[in-house]
This record gives sequence, C-alpha cells and structure tokens, in this order.
Amino acid sequence: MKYIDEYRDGRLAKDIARQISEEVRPDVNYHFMEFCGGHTHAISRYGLEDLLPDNVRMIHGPGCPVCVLPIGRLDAAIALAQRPEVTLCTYGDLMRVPGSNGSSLLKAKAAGADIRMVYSTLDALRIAEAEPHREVVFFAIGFETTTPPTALALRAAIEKGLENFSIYCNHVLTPAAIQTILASPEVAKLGTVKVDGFIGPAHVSTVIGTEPYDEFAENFRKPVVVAGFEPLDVIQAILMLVRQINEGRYVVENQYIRAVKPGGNRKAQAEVAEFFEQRESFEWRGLGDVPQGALRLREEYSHYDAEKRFGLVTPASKDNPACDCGAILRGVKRPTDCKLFGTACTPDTPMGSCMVSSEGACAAHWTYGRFREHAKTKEIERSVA
Amino acid sequence: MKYIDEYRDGRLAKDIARQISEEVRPDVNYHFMEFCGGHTHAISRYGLEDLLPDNVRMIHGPGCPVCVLPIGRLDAAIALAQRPEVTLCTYGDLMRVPGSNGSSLLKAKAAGADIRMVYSTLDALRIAEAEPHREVVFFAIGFETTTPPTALALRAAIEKGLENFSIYCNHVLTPAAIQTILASPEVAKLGTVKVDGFIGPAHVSTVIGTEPYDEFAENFRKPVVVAGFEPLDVIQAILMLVRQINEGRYVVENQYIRAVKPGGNRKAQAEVAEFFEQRESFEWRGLGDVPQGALRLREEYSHYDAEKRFGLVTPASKDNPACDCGAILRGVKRPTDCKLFGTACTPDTPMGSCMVSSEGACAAHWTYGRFREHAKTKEIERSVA
Amino acid sequence: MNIAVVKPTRRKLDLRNGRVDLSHGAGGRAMGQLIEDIFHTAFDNDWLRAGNDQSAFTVPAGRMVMTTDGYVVSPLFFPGGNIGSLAVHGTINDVAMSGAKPLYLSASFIIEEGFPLADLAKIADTMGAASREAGVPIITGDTKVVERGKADGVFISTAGVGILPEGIDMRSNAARSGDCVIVSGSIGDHGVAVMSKRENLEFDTDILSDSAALHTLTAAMVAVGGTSIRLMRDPTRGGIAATLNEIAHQSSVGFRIDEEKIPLKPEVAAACEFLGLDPLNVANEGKLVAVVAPEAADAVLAAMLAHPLGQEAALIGHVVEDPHCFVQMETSFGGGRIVDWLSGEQLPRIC
Amino acid sequence: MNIAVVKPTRRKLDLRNGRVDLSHGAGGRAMGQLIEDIFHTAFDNDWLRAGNDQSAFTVPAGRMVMTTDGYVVSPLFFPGGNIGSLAVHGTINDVAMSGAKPLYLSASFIIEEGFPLADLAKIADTMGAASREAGVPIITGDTKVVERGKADGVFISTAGVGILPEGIDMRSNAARSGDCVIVSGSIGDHGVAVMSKRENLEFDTDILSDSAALHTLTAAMVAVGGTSIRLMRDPTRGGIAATLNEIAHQSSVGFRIDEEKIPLKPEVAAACEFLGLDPLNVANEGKLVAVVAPEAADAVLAAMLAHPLGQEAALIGHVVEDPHCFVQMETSFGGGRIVDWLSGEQLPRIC
Amino acid sequence: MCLAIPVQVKEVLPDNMAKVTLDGVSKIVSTALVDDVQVGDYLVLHVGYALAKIDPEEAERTLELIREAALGEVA
Amino acid sequence: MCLAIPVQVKEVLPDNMAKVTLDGVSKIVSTALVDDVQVGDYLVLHVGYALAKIDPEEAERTLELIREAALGEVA
Ligand code: SF4
Ligand code: SF4
Ligand SMILES: [Mg+2]
Ligand SMILES: [Mg+2]
Ligand SMILES: [Mg+2]
Ligand SMILES: [Mg+2]
Ligand SMILES: [Mg+2]
Ligand SMILES: [Mg+2]
Ligand SMILES: [Mg+2]
Ligand SMILES: [Mg+2]
Ligand SMILES: [Mg+2]
Ligand SMILES: [Mg+2]
Repeated sequence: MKYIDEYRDGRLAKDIARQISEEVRPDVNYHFMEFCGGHTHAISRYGLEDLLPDNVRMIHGPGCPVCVLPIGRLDAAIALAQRPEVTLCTYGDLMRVPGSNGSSLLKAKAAGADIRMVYSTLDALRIAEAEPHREVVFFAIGFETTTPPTALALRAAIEKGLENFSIYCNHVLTPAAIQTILASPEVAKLGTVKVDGFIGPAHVSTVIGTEPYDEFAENFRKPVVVAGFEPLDVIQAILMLVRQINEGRYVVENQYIRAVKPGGNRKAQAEVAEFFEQRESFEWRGLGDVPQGALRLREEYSHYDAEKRFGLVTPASKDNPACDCGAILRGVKRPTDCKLFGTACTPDTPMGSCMVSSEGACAAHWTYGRFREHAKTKEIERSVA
Repeated sequence: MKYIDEYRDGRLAKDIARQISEEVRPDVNYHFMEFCGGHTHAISRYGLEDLLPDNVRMIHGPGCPVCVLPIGRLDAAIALAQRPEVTLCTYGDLMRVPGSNGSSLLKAKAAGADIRMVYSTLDALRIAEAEPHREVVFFAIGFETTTPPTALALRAAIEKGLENFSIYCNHVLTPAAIQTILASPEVAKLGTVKVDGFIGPAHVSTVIGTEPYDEFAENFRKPVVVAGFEPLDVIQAILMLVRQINEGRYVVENQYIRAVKPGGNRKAQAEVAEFFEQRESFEWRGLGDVPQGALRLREEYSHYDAEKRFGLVTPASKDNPACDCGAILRGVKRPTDCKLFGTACTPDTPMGSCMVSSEGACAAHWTYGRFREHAKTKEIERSVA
Repeated sequence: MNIAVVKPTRRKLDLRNGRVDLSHGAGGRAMGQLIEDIFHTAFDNDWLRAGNDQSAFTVPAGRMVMTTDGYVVSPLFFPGGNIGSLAVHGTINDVAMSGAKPLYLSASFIIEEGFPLADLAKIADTMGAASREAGVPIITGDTKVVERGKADGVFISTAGVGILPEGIDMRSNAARSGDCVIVSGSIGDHGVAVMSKRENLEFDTDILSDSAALHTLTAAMVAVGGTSIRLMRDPTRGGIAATLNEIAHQSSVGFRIDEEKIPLKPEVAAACEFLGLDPLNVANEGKLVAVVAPEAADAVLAAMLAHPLGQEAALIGHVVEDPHCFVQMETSFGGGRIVDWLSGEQLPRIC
Repeated sequence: MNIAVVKPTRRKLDLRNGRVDLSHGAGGRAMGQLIEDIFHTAFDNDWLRAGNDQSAFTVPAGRMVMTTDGYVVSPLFFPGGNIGSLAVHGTINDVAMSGAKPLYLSASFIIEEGFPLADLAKIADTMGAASREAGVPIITGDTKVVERGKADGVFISTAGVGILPEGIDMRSNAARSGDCVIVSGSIGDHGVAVMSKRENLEFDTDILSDSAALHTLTAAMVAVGGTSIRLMRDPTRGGIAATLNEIAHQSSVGFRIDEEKIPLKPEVAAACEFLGLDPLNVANEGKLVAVVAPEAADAVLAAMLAHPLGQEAALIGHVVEDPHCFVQMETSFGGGRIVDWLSGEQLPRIC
Repeated sequence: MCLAIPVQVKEVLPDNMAKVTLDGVSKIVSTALVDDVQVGDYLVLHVGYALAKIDPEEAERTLELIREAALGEVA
Repeated sequence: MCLAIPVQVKEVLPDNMAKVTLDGVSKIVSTALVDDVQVGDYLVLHVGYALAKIDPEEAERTLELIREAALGEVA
C-alpha cells in the first residue's frame, strides 16, 4: 500500500531508535507529549516504546475526541435519541462510550432509540432525505479533521432544503487545548507533568497547517514536530524532538510534509468559517473548561443547531469517580495507574471513554500492550527468585 | 354453547325435513333464494340440501359483502394502501380477494404496503391513536351489521380529535339489493331465475328489523321469512316458506324472533343516520348499479371520507371474463356451472371473490360440499356400468 | 514462580433490566458471557460447557432420524408455555412421530437487539427444564443478534436426532383403506391459547397450550403396535385438517371421520366461535394423529389411554379408498362435509 | 369404473415477480407448493420428496457429532456466495472441525413476508449446489414466514451430523505448549467481500468470499495427522483473533504468532485500512486454524498444501505457556502486540 | 360478513363496554349499540360490538315451534 | 477520530466526487475540500472526504530523511 507500507518498515525504525539512543544525553530525561490519539495508537500498536531508550518517555495527550467528550454532552445525546421523533446519526466510535448510570448509545439503541451508525456525514444526509418525517440529527464530534465534512453536509442540507436535518455540534479545537495544557498548573508551575516537546497532529494539521503551533513553540519554548501517524513518522519525529532539545531549539518542524502545508487547507478552513464560530469556552473532559475550545453553529444557522432546535440542556458531567480518565488525558497518570484498569474496566466493560476509543490511552494499552507489564513482572519475579 | 348447540340438532333437522317432504306438493317446484351468505354457509356446512326433497331448490343470493364488492373499488383500496403515508386497516376477509391483474391486498402487503388486519373498528382507531404520523384508513365494507360499528368508530375519532383517521366507505344496503333482484329481467320477466320466496337476513335484520321487507312481500307477492344462521333456523324457515306458498300467502314472517324486532335496533339506525347518507346508486358486483344501493359519509364528515381526502378514483371494474361470479350472485348460475370451479379456481388460487369469502357460493361449495358431485358421478357411473 | 494473573472482573449480566445488544452477537467476550450465563446455565450439560463448535455422542449401528423446525410464535409467552418449550417439544415430537427415540437436540437462536435478558433467560430456563424432563439434552447451539426491527424478539430453530427401533419404518404414504385413525387427545388447545394473548384478539380463557413431548407416548404405542402403526403425525400448523389432507394426498387415500368422536374442549369450541375458526384448522403442540392397521387399533388405543398424554385418545375415523383424496366428515349435525386445508393464513373471520 | 378425478390446476409459482406472502407459511397448499417448487427442486433428493416430518438414514456403530448455526448475513448476496452457500458450508465446517465426516444437513428457513421468490429460489439453488458438491445432502427442513418488518429477508439455520473416525477426539482444551498453529489460507476474505456490499460502506474490490466446505481438507489432514491434530476451528465471526483467544482460554495456554507468516491478500489489507479494521478480526468462511503437535506439523502442513483448499496454508506460530492466556503477535514492524477479541460489533472505525 | 355469536354479559364496564362470555371464554366488547345491558343478558356479538339482545322467551318459543314442526304439528 | 488513509484518484466524477483506490479496493468519495483533483493524485481520505493531497516529492524526501536518520546521518 503506497504511502503506508514504506512507513511501517521495522528495521528502519530500529535503526532510528538506535540513533535516538546514541543522540540522547544520558543525564537528560526527555518527556514528549503526543497530542493525538492517532499517535498514541501507533505507539501502542507497533510497540514503539520498546524501542526507545529509558530516558525518552511518551506522555499521551488528550487528542481523542471521543475521550474528551464530557459525559454530560453524551447524556444529552442519549436523551435526544430517546425522543420518538428523532433519528440520531453517529460515528460508530461513540456507540459504546459509557454515559451516566451505565448508559450508552448502544444500550439506548437496544432499548428502542433510533440510532444509526454512519461512516460519513453523507450517510446522515441520505437518511434525512429518505425519511422526511424523521428528525435526523447528526451527532458531530471530532477535531479539525471531521469539522469540514460536517460543514459540507450542512451546506448540502441547506441546498437541498432538508428541513429535518440538524447537527449536535461537539467539534473541538486542537490549538486551544494545547494552549490549555501548556498553561496548566501541572505543566507550567507544579511540574507534576513534564512536557519537553510535542508531537503535533497529523491529519488535523492537513486542515489547519503548522502555523497555529508557532505561537506555543515561541511562547512556551517547546519544540513541536508535526508528524504522520505511521510508526516511522512517529519515531522520526521523536528523533527530531530529541535533536531540537539537544540543540536548545524550540521551533515547529513538519515531519508530515507530504500532506501538511504551513497554511493548511484554506478551502476546508473557509467551509468551517462559513458555518461555525468559536465558543467562548467548552468543557474538555480531563482539561476542564477550555477557552475557545470548541465550535458552534453560527447564529444564522440556528435552525440546524440541534442544541437550539430541541432546547438541549447539557446535564452537569458526573464522571465515574473511580475512573482516572481525566488525569490520564492531562498526562498526569498512566492507564496502569488506574485501579480499574484491566479488572473492572476493559474494552468489553468500559468504565471510561479512554477504554472505548482505540485512540484512548487505556484502550490502546489494553489492546496492544498489556503483555508488557506481565513480561516485566516476570522479569522481576525471575530476578527475585 | 347456549343459543348455538340447540339450533344444531341434526335429528330435529331430519324430522323437519321429513315434514317438508310431506308438505310439498309433488307437482310444484319451490325456488327459494337465501339472500345472505350466512345462510349459504350454513346450507353448505351442514349439508342441508341433502335433506330437502328434490323439488325444493335453494338459490344463493348476493348477500356476501366481500363477493359484491366491485373489483374497481378493491383496486382503489390497493392503490390507496400503496401510498407511503397510508396504513390501510381491513377485516381479514378481504386480504385474498383477487383484484385486477392478479393483485390482492395480501400481495400488496407482501410487496410493502402497510396493510393491517383488524378484528374490529376499535383496532383501527387504536392504530390511528398510536401512530399519529400515519394516515390510517379503515376499509369499511359490509351490510347493515358492520355499518353501525363504523359509525361508532367515526364518532370516537371525532371525539378524540384523531385527524389521521378516515374511512373508505363501501357499506351497502340489503333492501335495495333485494328490490333490484326482484325487479331484474331474469326474475320479473324472463323467468330464467325463478324465485318463489326469500329467506331474509339474520343479523342484518337485528339492525333494520323486518319492516323493510313488507314492501317486497306485498309488491312482488313473494313470501319472506327472516331466519337465524343456525341450521335448524334455516330448515324451519324453509318449512315456513313452503307453507306460505302452499297456502297462497306472501307475508313477512320472523323465524329469528329471539334477536330480531320488527323495528330493528333504533339506536344503531340513529348512529348510521348521523354519519351516513344513501348514495344515488352503487355498483354491486353481479347486480350492476343498484339504486340507493349503498351509503357514503355525509358532506359534513368529508374530512373523514377517504374517497374525498385522497381524491380516490374508482377504476372501471375489469371482471375476469372467465369468472361467473356475476351470474352466480344473481342466482343465474351455480358454482359448478363455472368452467374454472375446482380447477383453475380454488380457495388457494381464487379467480373470483365468491371463492374467497367462506360465505361466497363457490367457496362454500368447494370447502364443504364438493364431494357430492363426485358421489353423484359415482352413482351415475354405477348405474351406467 | 508466582506470577500475579490479573484477570478482568467478570461483571454479571443484568438479568433484571438488561437487554440484548449487538455486542452479544459479535463473537467477542460479551457473546461468550451471554451464552455462558444464560444458555449453559439453563441447559446445564457438559457437552455445551466443553465449548466446542459441535458435540459428540456414541450411537449403536442402525437407523437414525433427523428433523428440524423453526419457531416464530407470537406472542413468545402464552398460557401453558413459551417459545422455548415449543422449540423443545416440537422437535422431539417430529423425531418421535417416526417411531424413533429422540436422543439429542441442537438450538439456534436469532435474537432481536433490545430483547430483555430476563425474557431470554426465562425462555432458556423453560427449554432446559423441558429438555431435562424429556431426557433429551440440547448439546450444541448458536446465537445470532440482529438489529432492532429485523426480527421479532427471538426465533429459535431446533434440530433433533433419534434412533429407530429395529424394523420400524413409518412413511407418509403408508395409509391404506381400512386403517383406523386415532387422535391422542383434544384438539386446538395450543392455537387457542396462543391466540388468546395475541394483540387485538385478547380474550380470557383457562385453556393452556397442550405443548408436550410425545416420545414416551409414541414409545408405548410402538411397543404394542409395532409395524401395524402405519404412520404418526403431530397436527401442528393447520391442525388435524392439514395433517389428514397431507396424509390423504401422500398415501392417495381418503378419510372418513366422525365429528362427534373428535375430542374437543368446550372452551376451545367457544373460542373458535368467537374467532370464526374451525377447530380442525387450529394448531396443536402435544397431540398426535396415528394411522393404525385395523387389527392393532384396539391395542394401540388402549396403550394410549393408559398413558398420561393419551388419556383422551379416540378412534375418530377410517381410511377409505378415494381417488379425490377427500377428507370427509360426518358432522354432529348429521350431514357430510369436506374437511379441507385452510386457505391463506389462519385469521379471525368476520364473514 | 372410470371416475373422473378433477384436480385443481397447479398454478406455477411466479418465480420472476412473485413474493413470499403469509399464506406460504400457513401450513396449507400454498406452503406445500413453495416447498416443492423451490426447496425440493433445489435440494433434489428422495428424503425430502418423501414428505415426512423427519428423515431416516443408516449409521454404523461409533461416535457422531452434531452442530448447528444460524445465518443472518446482510446483504444476503455478496461476491462469492450468498446466505445459502454459507448455511451449507458453515455447518459442514463445524462438523468437519471435529475431524468428523459430515453426513447430513437439516435446514430451517425463516422468511420475511414480501421476500422475492426469485431470490429465495436463487438461495435454494445455491444451497442445493453446495450440498451436492460437498456430498452432504439436506434431508429435512422447515419453512416459516413472518410478517414484513419482523425478519430481514431470510434467515437460515442449518444443523449437521457426521461420524468421527475411530479414535479421533478433538477438544477445545487440547492445545499444549509447543504445539504448532497452522492456518489454511489467506484471512479476512469473507468479511471484506460481505462488507464491500453493505449499504453505506460500498466499495469495489475483486475479493470474493472464501466460503467453502472444508471437510475434504480436514479428512486429508486427519489422514496424516491423526490424533496429533489437537484441534481445529474455523475462524468465522471475530476472525482468527477470536478463535485463538477462545482456544487460549479453553486450553489455558498462550499463543505467539508471527504477523508476517499470516496469509493476507493485499486487497483485504487495503479494505481493512479503508474501514479501520484489523484483518485478524475479520470473518472467514472457508479457512481453518489447526493446533498440531510439533512432530506432526510438517506432515499436516504438507497435506494441506497439497489440497486445493490449503494451497496457501502456513504455520503461523506456536502455543506457549501463559497464565494470562495472551495471544501475542510479533508484528511485521518488529514489535510485539497483543491480539485481542474485538469489543462490540465489528464496525468501521473513524478513530 | 355477518358472522355473529350469542354471548352472555358477565360484567358491565364503563364507556359502554362489557365483559361477555361464551362457554368459559370471555372478551371485552362494546355495547354502545344496545340499550340497558344487564349482567346475565345474552347479546348478538358482531365484530366486537353487540348488535342486539337475545330474548330468552322468544328463543324458547322458537325451539318449541321447531320441535312441533319436527313432530309434524302445524303451528 | 482522525483515522485517514492515502488513496489514489482513479476517476474524477461530477459534483466534486471521485473514485479512489488503495491496492485494488476502490470507493467513491467527496473531493469537495480539495482543489484541482486529477487522476493519479494521492489524497488523504477521512470519513469519506479527501482532506489534502499527498505531495509525492515531499513523500520521497521524507523517506530519504528517514533513511538518512537510520544511517545516523544528521539532516
Ligand atoms: S482504565 Fe478505565 S476507569 Fe481507569 S482511567 Fe482508563 S477508562 Fe477510566
Ligand atoms: S369458481 Fe371461481 S371463477 Fe368461477 S364463478 Fe366461482 S369465483 Fe368465479
Ligand atoms: Mg429516537
Ligand atoms: Mg401504505
Ligand atoms: Mg420438522
Ligand atoms: Mg414440527
Ligand atoms: Mg456457531
Ligand atoms: Mg410434525
Ligand atoms: Mg455451530
Ligand atoms: Mg460455525
Ligand atoms: Mg416443520
Ligand atoms: Mg466454527
């Protein structure tokens, strides 16, 4: 598969890893946050951490839209779907995310709510056209990648005069979240989370470009390397970060130059700007309220805004108190720090959203990496015996 | 079963039959038409013809609402049911009646039309209440018995404000049909159908009473005996007719006096009068246009009249040319006179409506009586051999 | 060496309020748990617990029979049983009607998303009890879940195998003129019990479905009747009218039966009047019709009367020569009539 | 004597434009005609034509197996087959995975009102052809029709029986550390072929379902491997990931497999990238996984490679001791990962 | 179309409904078309509605007449 | 959420749609977000929409850099 296989060459990865080991300073600990779940997934799926020297540590960021969706908004979506007149269209990823009191879209569907899994906003439009008597709501979530498709669907709905189509908008903005992390007490003051550099988003950056990161690199003096989601992309980005640190640089570099332009995709940006505007503030699970952290439909498209159309109130989020998702999303904890990980909480019986999405830190570690603890336990046992 | 079992005593029936044989004049042929399919069914089901002397012949009348429904109106109902917004509610009897070109409600349902079989008008109302987004049409057919329930359903729909309920009215009127038969050339002039007396309807008469028949008895000088649907009721009515003929009388007598009053059920009559009015003329299959032969909704209830609400046009009836239903319904032919009877046309593959309803002359003979021909054939063969 | 094995906590199925969802059919752990917690618990045997895709058993040399039926009854629960008891009894009976001894059953479940786990457990428990009572274990199964609106609660298809006693070889074309027709008890109970709970028809009656496994009855009959029993049939869909017509056509004979001899409960007769149905067309699930050579009829009937499931057995008529294959009945009124297959679906008549 | 027997004209089913309606399931003549014109014609054997409620066959003394599966695939027709071929192959395979020789099948159809007769005939014809090709006749069946909206076109449940060669007794808990894991060919073909035609997913590819009856392959394997074949499993729902995890838990072992050795068509890999799926989770219908004692692995593999259905067979890994029952895989990238059951339904991922 | 059966009233219910019975089978039906329905009354039931009361005396008289006719007596 | 794959354009279709392919698997997707799509172009495909073109030269250059890095050469 062109542009895939060549970036999955394990031997090259090992060679780069060796190079990283050679270049890291033994006295320095390198902490890099991969913002994106796509990178988290690649790191776990390909076991990249095994290749890295001990003093290079990856911190999983909040870059998974499923994981950062506050429970209150999921609860609101479930309540919306339960209305008899409503058909809720959603990407499959959200079906199993636990809401309050053990609810989920999957269970609501089983109990009778009309919930349809779609692959694309085009499918939701098609449903609205085919079933004019239903109120078809698209449960829009995602970063800058999924927002332009939502905008295009809205444009098409307006052109086709589809009065029964609306959008429950949960699109969030990456740069605002990175800003919040860097400015957070844990990172900025307390130092409980050390972040020496960022691996910047791959596909988000195809839309927004690399320019939005310049400000952070500058203001917070942290290097940022935008990288593709294939394992070689990630490991090369780590090498690039190590080199910037070693050289005392903190600029934005673009490893994913084959798809990302500095200015991003202007056409997509224009589509988004036409229909959406920034919210003053929006709750990200784990990060709390993020200023300018999300989008909403512009006033003139209120008719298509499910929040207004159905007078949705977002219940206060009642996070499961035993679930450490919040801390994990901030990089304060790792999945294995959670008492529920692998016992009460598994992908079959997820207690938190990080265990659902395959980009969630908990799910990625469970699905691909959990043998490592046991392998380590074994080594420890052996050395003790 | 009280009021059932006592009227099904075969020994009493045989005794009465013997009495009939004794009383009939050997030189006279007695031709009695049972108007009602209910009587036709009882005669076939219990083999009453076997008990009667050869010179007493029963002629099956048109008293089966399923059989007399013109194909054009059935086609209109099928077309109505095929509209995506319409749910057509119908008594089960109509499901298998053949329309034009091999169509039927059963096949239309299989092909996707929303057609529901109901037991009572109450069920149709319940559907309209439960599914406010559907246009629920009740396919109303039947004689004076089924009309009052339709009237009550309409009253309830109005009281409940059910805007999505309407009626496709095919209710027909018995006296008008009897009038037409008696005035028809076959009976009145040509004499191709000899009718010496009538067995009058059982349950229709509970509603309209016996008075409406007085006119015919008088004008056409034909005795009428209103009779119940149990076999003893029928055979006693035959005896009563034989006696009137022998005595040269032609009055209306009431054998079914346990349930029928001379004036009928005034309350039911008032309900019907409230909502329905006579049509100037209406096609009865077999009889052609019958003046004042049916009811329609009154002008003030047009909103509930599916014919007006959906602008229904009744296509001209294209009767299957090989099907003799028409002649059978007029008493001109018997089922076995039809070339298709028992070969191409059986209850499994009905070609005409008389083969569908168990009150249809063809179905009744097929279902219960067809062994008789074969028995006769056998006797003939034997006598020939 | 003492390696700590951390295993996922097994969360119990919520048998009170839970519902089947699509993950229960996807081949993952959720499905495994559904199967274990509900079906293995209810059916309770080592074949299933072994968790193979098939189950093994030992047979002697000889002739076996195999049968299958799908169960789609609505409503799923009715007086006297539910779809689960039907799925066990019905398939045992189809084995038993050959004269064979039923040995094992398989069960395939197709479940609609949203089906209450409590109802599924109740159905499975009923099946388990019916299979244990009959001594015919359910040794292998399958579970599929389909989206809401693509099934009707739950459908069950069972298959069954059994072994034939030496020399027994009943066939549907074996009825001969002069043979006796025996029915094992009152007709129409099952159909009336189910219809009494059907939406829009609801009526009240004490009638229970007759759903029962008839293999001990057939064994008793075969023991005395042997090859004199020409054939046996359980008159399910279409009632004894359909069964007699099938046999008549398959054997190219006619029947003469006597309405007065056919066992019929007054409530069933009354319910049929309400619905405009003929009890001869109404389904049974614990009755059989046997065609028996005249010389053995008395002995077979006596064996049936001595069996709890045949206490009301009756000789209702005879096989006659008839090129038209008519099933004729002398009515209690005294006349003759034909008893025909029902045309179309069994629906309440208005006419 | 020459009695004129007037019989109803048998009107042919309209196999071009006709549809299944409720009368086809009501136990009357319409049902009889549907069964005769479609199923008896397609399956074409004397067992069915005999018209009994069960069918009889002769077996030698010994051990038999029985299995059942329900088939609810959507869409019903897909590149390389349809629900009918699956219903035959899948159940033959479940019998064959025990090492048994499949003998007979039963088939239970649940059909939605309105289903085109042409499609039903096509499915039945495919089943007939598959069963004849495999030499495993469908000897008994059942047909039910449910109202529109209460099923999804057609569901088929088949059951199968077979006889085990003397001494063969495979069990799901028989895998032991050191055993070899062999897969009979490329994985994921079936699932991808089906998904390519699923509404909203439609993509174009030349991939065909691998649907096939594997009993001749298993016979060839058993012939050389005998009791050294610990167990065999067809990796259907959940793919080889589910199969290996099941075996690991049932046998209390772990697996180490090597991604590079697993046969995988480039188009299947590409389709999985499109859909965000792991080919290890994708269903197969003509493949098997065998766990074989190391000393017999070469011979078994050679026998498989020599068989048309095993030409791409490959040894993909080994059984290891592991109290966690992990299925671990060395990725082609070089790292290690766990291969887990899929959680929830197999859906295209967006994340 | 005019299938109707005689049923006995077991219970008079609100809204012109009644519970009626025939040999141990009971059902709730509309009595809106019949006046003054009492427990014990027999009704002619058609498509879920009572159409008429059955007059027990007339029923007995009809049976008398039938029996007489069977004996060859002219009423 | 940002799963996306590189696909090649096989056919440009009306209404900003295109038939794209990856190793023998093809699908119709929206190219409304990308300008000037030509047959042969590689696109980044996400939830049915192309988000960006892939620049073949930059892709090659990235691979070069990776290979150099693997050899221990500093770019
Ligand atoms: S393991 Fe589960 S409960 Fe714990 S943080 Fe992760 S998602 Fe939350
Ligand atoms: S037998 Fe059939 S075709 Fe002939 S008159 Fe009767 S209904 Fe019509
Ligand atoms: Mg809803
Ligand atoms: Mg319609
Ligand atoms: Mg069967
Ligand atoms: Mg059966
Ligand atoms: Mg299975
Ligand atoms: Mg049977
Ligand atoms: Mg199986
Ligand atoms: Mg299987
Ligand atoms: Mg059957
Ligand atoms: Mg299997």
